[in-house]
Amino acid sequence: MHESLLPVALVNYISLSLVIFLIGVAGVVLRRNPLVMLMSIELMWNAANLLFLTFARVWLNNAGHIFAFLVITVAAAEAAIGLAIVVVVFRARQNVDVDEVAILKG
Amino acid sequence: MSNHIMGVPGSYPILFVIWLVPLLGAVLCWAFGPQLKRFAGVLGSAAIGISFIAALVAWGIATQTSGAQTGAQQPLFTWLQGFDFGLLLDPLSLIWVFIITGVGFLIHLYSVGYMWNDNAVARFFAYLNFFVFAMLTLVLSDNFVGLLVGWGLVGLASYFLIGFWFFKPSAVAAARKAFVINVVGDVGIMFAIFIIVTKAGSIRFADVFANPHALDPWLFWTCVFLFIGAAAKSAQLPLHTWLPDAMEGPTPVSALIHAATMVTAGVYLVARCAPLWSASQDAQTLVGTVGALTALAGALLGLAQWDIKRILAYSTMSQIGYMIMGVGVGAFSAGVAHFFTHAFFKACLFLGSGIIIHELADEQDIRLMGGMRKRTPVAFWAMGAAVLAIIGFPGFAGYFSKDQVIFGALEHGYVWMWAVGLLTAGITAYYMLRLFFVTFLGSYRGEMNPADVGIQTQVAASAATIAHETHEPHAEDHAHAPAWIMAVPVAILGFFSFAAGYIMIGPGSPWAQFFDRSFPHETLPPATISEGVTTGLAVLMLVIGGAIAYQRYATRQALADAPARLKRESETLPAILVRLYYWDDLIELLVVRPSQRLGEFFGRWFDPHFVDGVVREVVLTNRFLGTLVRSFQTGLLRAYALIIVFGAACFAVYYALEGALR
Amino acid sequence: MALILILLPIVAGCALFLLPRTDRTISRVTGCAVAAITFLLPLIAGGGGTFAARWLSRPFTASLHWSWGGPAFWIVLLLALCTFCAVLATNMAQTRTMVALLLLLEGTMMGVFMARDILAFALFWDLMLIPPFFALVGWGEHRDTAWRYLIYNFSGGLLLLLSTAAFGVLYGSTDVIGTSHQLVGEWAPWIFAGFAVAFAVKTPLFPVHTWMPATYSDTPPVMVSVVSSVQSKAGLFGFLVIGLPFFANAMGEWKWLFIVLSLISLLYGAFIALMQTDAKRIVAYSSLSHLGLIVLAIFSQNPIAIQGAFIYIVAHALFSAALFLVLGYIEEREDTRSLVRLGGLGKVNPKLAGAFTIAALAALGLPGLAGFVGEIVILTGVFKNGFFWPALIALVPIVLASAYMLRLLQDIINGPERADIPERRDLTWIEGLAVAPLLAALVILGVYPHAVLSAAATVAAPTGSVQVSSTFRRHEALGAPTLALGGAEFRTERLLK
Amino acid sequence: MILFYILAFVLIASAIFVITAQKAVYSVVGLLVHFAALAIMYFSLAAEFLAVIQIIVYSGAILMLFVFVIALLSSGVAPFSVGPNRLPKIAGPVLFGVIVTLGFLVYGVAHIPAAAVHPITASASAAGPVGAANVFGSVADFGKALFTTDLLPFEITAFILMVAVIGVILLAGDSAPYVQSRRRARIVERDMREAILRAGEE
Amino acid sequence: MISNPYTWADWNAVFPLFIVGGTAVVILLVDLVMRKANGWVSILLGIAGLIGAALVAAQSYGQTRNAFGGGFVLGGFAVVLQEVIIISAIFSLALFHATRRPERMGGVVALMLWATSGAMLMAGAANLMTIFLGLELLSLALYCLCALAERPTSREAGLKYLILSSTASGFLLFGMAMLFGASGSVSLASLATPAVAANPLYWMGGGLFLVGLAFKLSLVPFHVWSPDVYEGAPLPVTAYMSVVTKAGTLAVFARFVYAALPGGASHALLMPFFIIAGISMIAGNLGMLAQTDMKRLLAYSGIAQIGYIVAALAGGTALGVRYAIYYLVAYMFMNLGAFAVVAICSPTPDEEGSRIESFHGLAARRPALAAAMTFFLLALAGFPPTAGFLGKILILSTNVGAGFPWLAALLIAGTAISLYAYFKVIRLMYDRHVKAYHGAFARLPLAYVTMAICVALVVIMTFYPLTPSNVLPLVK
Repeated sequence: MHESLLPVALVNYISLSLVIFLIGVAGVVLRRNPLVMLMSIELMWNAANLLFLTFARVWLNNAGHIFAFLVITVAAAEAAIGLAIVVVVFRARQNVDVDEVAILKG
Repeated sequence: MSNHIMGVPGSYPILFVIWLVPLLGAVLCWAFGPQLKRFAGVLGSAAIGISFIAALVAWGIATQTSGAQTGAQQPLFTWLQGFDFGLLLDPLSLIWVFIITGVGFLIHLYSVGYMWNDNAVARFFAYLNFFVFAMLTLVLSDNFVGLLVGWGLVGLASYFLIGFWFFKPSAVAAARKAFVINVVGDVGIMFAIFIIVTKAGSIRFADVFANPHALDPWLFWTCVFLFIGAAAKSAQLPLHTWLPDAMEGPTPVSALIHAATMVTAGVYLVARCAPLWSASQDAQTLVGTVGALTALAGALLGLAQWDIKRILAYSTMSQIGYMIMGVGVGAFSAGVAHFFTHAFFKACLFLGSGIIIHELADEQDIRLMGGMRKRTPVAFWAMGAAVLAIIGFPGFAGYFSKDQVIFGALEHGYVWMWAVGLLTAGITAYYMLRLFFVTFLGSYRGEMNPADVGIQTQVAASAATIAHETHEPHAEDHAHAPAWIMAVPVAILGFFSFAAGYIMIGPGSPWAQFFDRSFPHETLPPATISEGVTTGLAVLMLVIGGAIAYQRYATRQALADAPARLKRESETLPAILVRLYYWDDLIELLVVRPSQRLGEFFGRWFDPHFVDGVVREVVLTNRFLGTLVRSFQTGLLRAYALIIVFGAACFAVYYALEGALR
Repeated sequence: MALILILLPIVAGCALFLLPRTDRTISRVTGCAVAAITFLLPLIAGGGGTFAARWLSRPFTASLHWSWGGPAFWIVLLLALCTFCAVLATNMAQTRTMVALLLLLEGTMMGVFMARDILAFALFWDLMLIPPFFALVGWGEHRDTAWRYLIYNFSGGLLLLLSTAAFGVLYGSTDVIGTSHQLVGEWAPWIFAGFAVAFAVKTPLFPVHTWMPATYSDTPPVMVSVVSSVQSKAGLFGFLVIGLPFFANAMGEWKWLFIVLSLISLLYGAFIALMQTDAKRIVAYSSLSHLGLIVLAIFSQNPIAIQGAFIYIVAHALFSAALFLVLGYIEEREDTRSLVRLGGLGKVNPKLAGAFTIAALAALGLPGLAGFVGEIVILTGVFKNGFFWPALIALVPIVLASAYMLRLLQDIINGPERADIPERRDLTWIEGLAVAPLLAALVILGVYPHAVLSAAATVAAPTGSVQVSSTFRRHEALGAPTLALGGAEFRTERLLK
Repeated sequence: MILFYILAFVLIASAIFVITAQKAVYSVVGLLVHFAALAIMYFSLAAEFLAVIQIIVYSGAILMLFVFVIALLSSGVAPFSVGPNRLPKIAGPVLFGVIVTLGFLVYGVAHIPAAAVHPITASASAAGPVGAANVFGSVADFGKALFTTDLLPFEITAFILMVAVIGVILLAGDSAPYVQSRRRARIVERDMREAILRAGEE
Repeated sequence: MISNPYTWADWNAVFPLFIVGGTAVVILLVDLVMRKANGWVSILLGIAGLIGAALVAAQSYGQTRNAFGGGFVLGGFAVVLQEVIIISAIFSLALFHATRRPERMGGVVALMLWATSGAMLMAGAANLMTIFLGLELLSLALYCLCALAERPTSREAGLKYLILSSTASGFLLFGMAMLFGASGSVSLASLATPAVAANPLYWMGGGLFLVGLAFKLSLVPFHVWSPDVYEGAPLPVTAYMSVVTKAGTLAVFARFVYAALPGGASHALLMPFFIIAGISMIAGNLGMLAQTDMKRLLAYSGIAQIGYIVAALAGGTALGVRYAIYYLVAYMFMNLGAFAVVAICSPTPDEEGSRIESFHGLAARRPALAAAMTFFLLALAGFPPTAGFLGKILILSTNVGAGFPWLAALLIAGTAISLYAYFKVIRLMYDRHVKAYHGAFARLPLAYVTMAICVALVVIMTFYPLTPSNVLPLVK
């Protein structure tokens, strides 16, 4: 482990990504707009990416880079599908308030 | 000494004849009832007759001796491992066999006439034969379990016959009562058997009696539990209440089962287990006490009855009390002797009363009788002899046997029992003579208004009406049976009521010799009061009782205003006697009602609402928990997200702690 | 061979569904033939007719192993007999379906009683619930009866499953019925407790009995005659072939609990039966009472009592089957089973009354009939092992039995005739034929029980001897675990004491 | 070092802005800032290629997609909140609790390692596949790894992208006439496949 | 030039996966060419491809191959799981109404095949990257498939699934990042060292990783999505999801349990997971109690059933993983069989789900269907003679043997609760008092075949309980 390669202590990176991750979590729970929810999810994933890159740097292992690359790819695909679903939901209801999308329950 | 009584093993085909021919008769009557019709009676009587003859033939083997053994023992089969069945005919069982088949035969014969007009005559004889078979099983068994089997089967036969007119609710109720109380006795014997099996390791009389003290420390309790059986069967206190009710059955049934044979099974049991009783002083005291009290109590109740059969029933109870007292205190021979004579005179009394009842179209209340001497002379003379016998009139059968019993109590050191016996003798004289006088003397009161003789209308009338309805005459003829069919047996029994006692006079009598080897011999200290004095006192009591009865019911004056007197007496009888010491009410209150309440409580409330309720609670809890689980399923996306995040947070806390503490 | 007894009824039962719904004759003839074959086959072939095939080798050895030898023999005959009678007595709108269910029930129960492997036992244990469940769904009067039946019994079955698994893991094999090997250790009582609860529910015993009255009164009589007579014995049979040979010590530890429960059952059932007005419920509660006696016998662990238990199992099967069949006839004729409304049947239906009387008398333990033999032998054994008070208390229900059984009997066949009773025909010969074997068996068994008990001796044998405890065989896991799992491994050690 | 704190501040601030902005478009802007800051952070971690990808893919593609969709949906009236807030009242406290709990997590992770991590660094550092410090993070280094050691994941991404394409076509083309969507699907599919092939050749 | 470090052997290991994925492309091409073809062509092609893949995959059974430098480990375990996934996919394809929207069939089948290839990747994935990619490939395809039906519930299901699953993936990713940080490697094998276990990062990462898996397995409390999504999704997709997602995730979990846990840590590390598995057994069965939709009911049932399967792994015994596989296979047949019946009985196949009303009085109308449904429900409840029964026995004995008697007890309790729900359906089918439903039955010949095969296999499995013996070790 080469923590010295980092500009600041490792703890700071971990804490930073955790905070961003938590903000993303809060966004998912608090917002009713599915688009913002998707964005919050992007925040969470990016927090993870940051962590990957940090550790890749620390361990001098570019597997973290590859992983982050894959995550970005998947995130793109996921965002595309998510937006498509939002669109079809919107088509059916003319709104996308997630609190209103609650036919299924029990 | 005590192992003398067990028979000589061997093969005795005659025993099977005695034992199984009645069963065959029962099966035939049952199977071919519709075809046989009245011939069922002939068939049934014939079966018992054959059995009786066989018993006579078997006299020799029953009294044979071989070394220490007396009688005949026929092994049958292994019922269960360790439970070997066999038949035993020794003097004691022979006496019972004689009474069962002999008196039984007469009663069968009588029944042919008595049941002439009844539709179900074949069924009747089937039951009757079955009863004889069961009773023979009881007395011929050489072990306790076989005895118990017979014990139960006679109870069943009694149940069938009491409830013979099963469309009559009172008969049905009486039958059930008799059966249930008898089952109490059965379980008593059962428990005794547990002790015997456990302690003695065998159920055969021979093995158990060989060493009664093997049962220690349970010997006394064995006797107690055996006696519970005896008490139930023989209508001893406190299990006596079924006997009067059992008079709901046809009169021949009362004569055979509830007077002559079955109810004396208790006497047989105690006599059979004489070695046990001899070995346990406490048991003697207990059984003697119960017997004496029953004798007195039964006699007192006899004072307050007006139904002819019920009076006889209470007298039966009282007389069996004597017998039990006799065998209980150790005077086995005396007790058995009283059984022997009692069988004749009591059967005679019942059959005689049956003739009267038949004559009066099922009227049983003696207040509505009177003057029957002319209408039923056979009954008058036969019953006369029998009444004299039962009250112990010198020279009649009962005189000899009862005397032995009363003196036996004294001889064995129970002075108070002796006194009670004497007192009871007086009371007996009174109420039996009252019965006789009121029934046979004076003028016929049957046409009078029942209320005029003190009968509470609704009770008497309903009983009579139902009795009327029960006889369902044959469609083809309403004719009565030939009179001799009923008269002859009564006459024969009347004769024996007089004559049966003469074989038992004195210490060297044939009777005493016959039982010489059957019962344990004891050397007793000489009694303080001699036998002669006892006899004298007994006769004195008899005279006093008889005199009062005569004065009240038989003088010309008394006969003239009989209705008014009867009415007055009916109204002034002590309530405690009319209500039978409140004993039925007490049982109702303490046993029956609580059981029913408990049953209702359990069945209506506890089971469905508590035991099942707990289960239902579990189910409801499940439903509730199911609702709880589903209540998280609000359909709200954000709520779901929150739940997931919450779960993740819980995980995170756990892992943070685990990771940190490691 | 043993497999034939299981598969033949099941296959035949399934095949009957191919018949038209309204069929009566073919299905009954087939049913009777199948039952007769299953009755005669063990008799003629004798021996054990063993079928065995390896089923599992891990985590413990288990086999598909059935045999009609040993204690199962009489129960197999009994089951075939009861099925035969029930099929013969089936006469209803859906005869085909009912006969099919009866055959399925027979086949599945054969699988229970003949099982020589606890897992095979457990397999059919649950399976035999299905036919009565469908009978309740199809014919039951109350909706929740079927539930009650199933939930109770299957819950018991699940505990049986758990205990079977634990037994297998600890002992190494479940292919053990018919052998005797004492299990000891701190887990043994709990494993036994699982078995015992399952058996107690099935029997049933006091606190877990409430499925039974409802089930017995709701199920069609032909089905309940088999259920009450044979299926309810599965639990007792389990005690005899699994409990006693393997858990004698554990049973000793639970002894007083079960003795008290069985005494409560005895009294409780009797008192309730005293006041019920539904005829079938009276018999149901009487079953609770009677079977409590058998549990008492088993837990007294006395060889004599266990012999008695065996004979009482047979006796109870016979008389309860007969009683339910007769009550079925009555219900069919009178359209009611309320004692308040029935009465006076004996006059017009003497044969029916006769059959009913014999069955009821056997039930109340009349000497000379089979019930008495069981009672006296059981209680002798119980007393002999020093259980004074239980033996004494157990006598009370015998007296009560006479009271409620006579009440049942007399209220139906005695008393004045009822004017409003619709149908008045006596037993047909087929109906008579259906109960006759049961009644005959009751008499024969009452007079000469030795025949059955000599078979029962094989069951009781292990309990008489002194038990030698032994260590468990540990099951060999496949290969070495890749990881040493500290905590778990430690616990495993403790479990495998 | 200063850079890190500035970036951290920007990252957190923009993230909070994303989840609190009134309009979705503002959120997109916030996200854009966030991604840009993140890209810089990646540079500082010697991940140049990832930084570029971050800008191109996220800011260039994904966020544009968001903007398009927002534009598409905003034609309706107030499409994002039409009813009352149905989240149960308990949600606020629970979320607060969760955040605090996770704060605890931060605390745990941030302060415990100092003792725990260091002992293992020496032994563990030898084990991992370690690249040379000078080439680490370069495009060549990255590309080599992508096409050699991690070729399989890379191949799988082809499937993922195809799923995305076909899925979106099926979903979005749902109510459109069949032929058009069919044609569009064909074109997009061919384009995608070419793109994948091209990526493979690189 | 860069030399490729991998040989044909490596590519052979993932060949089945590419067959499946390739078949999807072929189907799309055929769909382009054969415009007039109805959906059957796509379905049959898909099934053919899957069978081919199954046959190829079966070749590898009995050997352990460590392909792509630890990225993909092929061995008995992976092969069995792949076969499970392929069979589930085949049976689910059989439930599609091919003629309803033929023009979309090609795309749907292709998506399902890609999802299958993702799950197959998970079956062998032995490093974090492949795990993540397999999971996402599966999930992304399923988001689309869920939302595909033209009814609001389907859209809602898609949306919910997407958002929640992505959130859970966020946790999973974050956990993976921490695991990577703890070991400096993405390989699962490198996690299994004591040194790594001492690192709090490893614990935290492992925890978050397990959260992600628990979500995919739909263990309580991460199950909330599954009832809604199962109910809303098209029926074949639900059937598919109910087995394949769980099979794939279970493979990952098993590999994590058996390969990535350093000595001594496993008990504490996995305990929460087994606790929630225990809770799932209870809660899943409780949730079933008052359901009126068959898919929803089976969703809750699935929550409980996966609890049983996970419980089999408790203690990490060698036999546990075999029994988990056994029960998984049993569950696959029981569940897919039940779904086949539901598919046949669904009143309006592509519209409003599968209300329980459509089963009212089924016994009178179609006795065979009712009998089959009864059989499957009994099997799910663990009645003999079904594989569900034997599976429960095996799991119970594993739990008892491994020192988890409480899990065994929970299993028993849960099963007892489940009876109500299963038997409610059975009673409704047979109860004459219930008003019978009168509706058409779907024409799904393949579903009947599926049903028959499932019945047969569930019985056969009971009496010939084969479990794969060469499933361990999972990592070379």
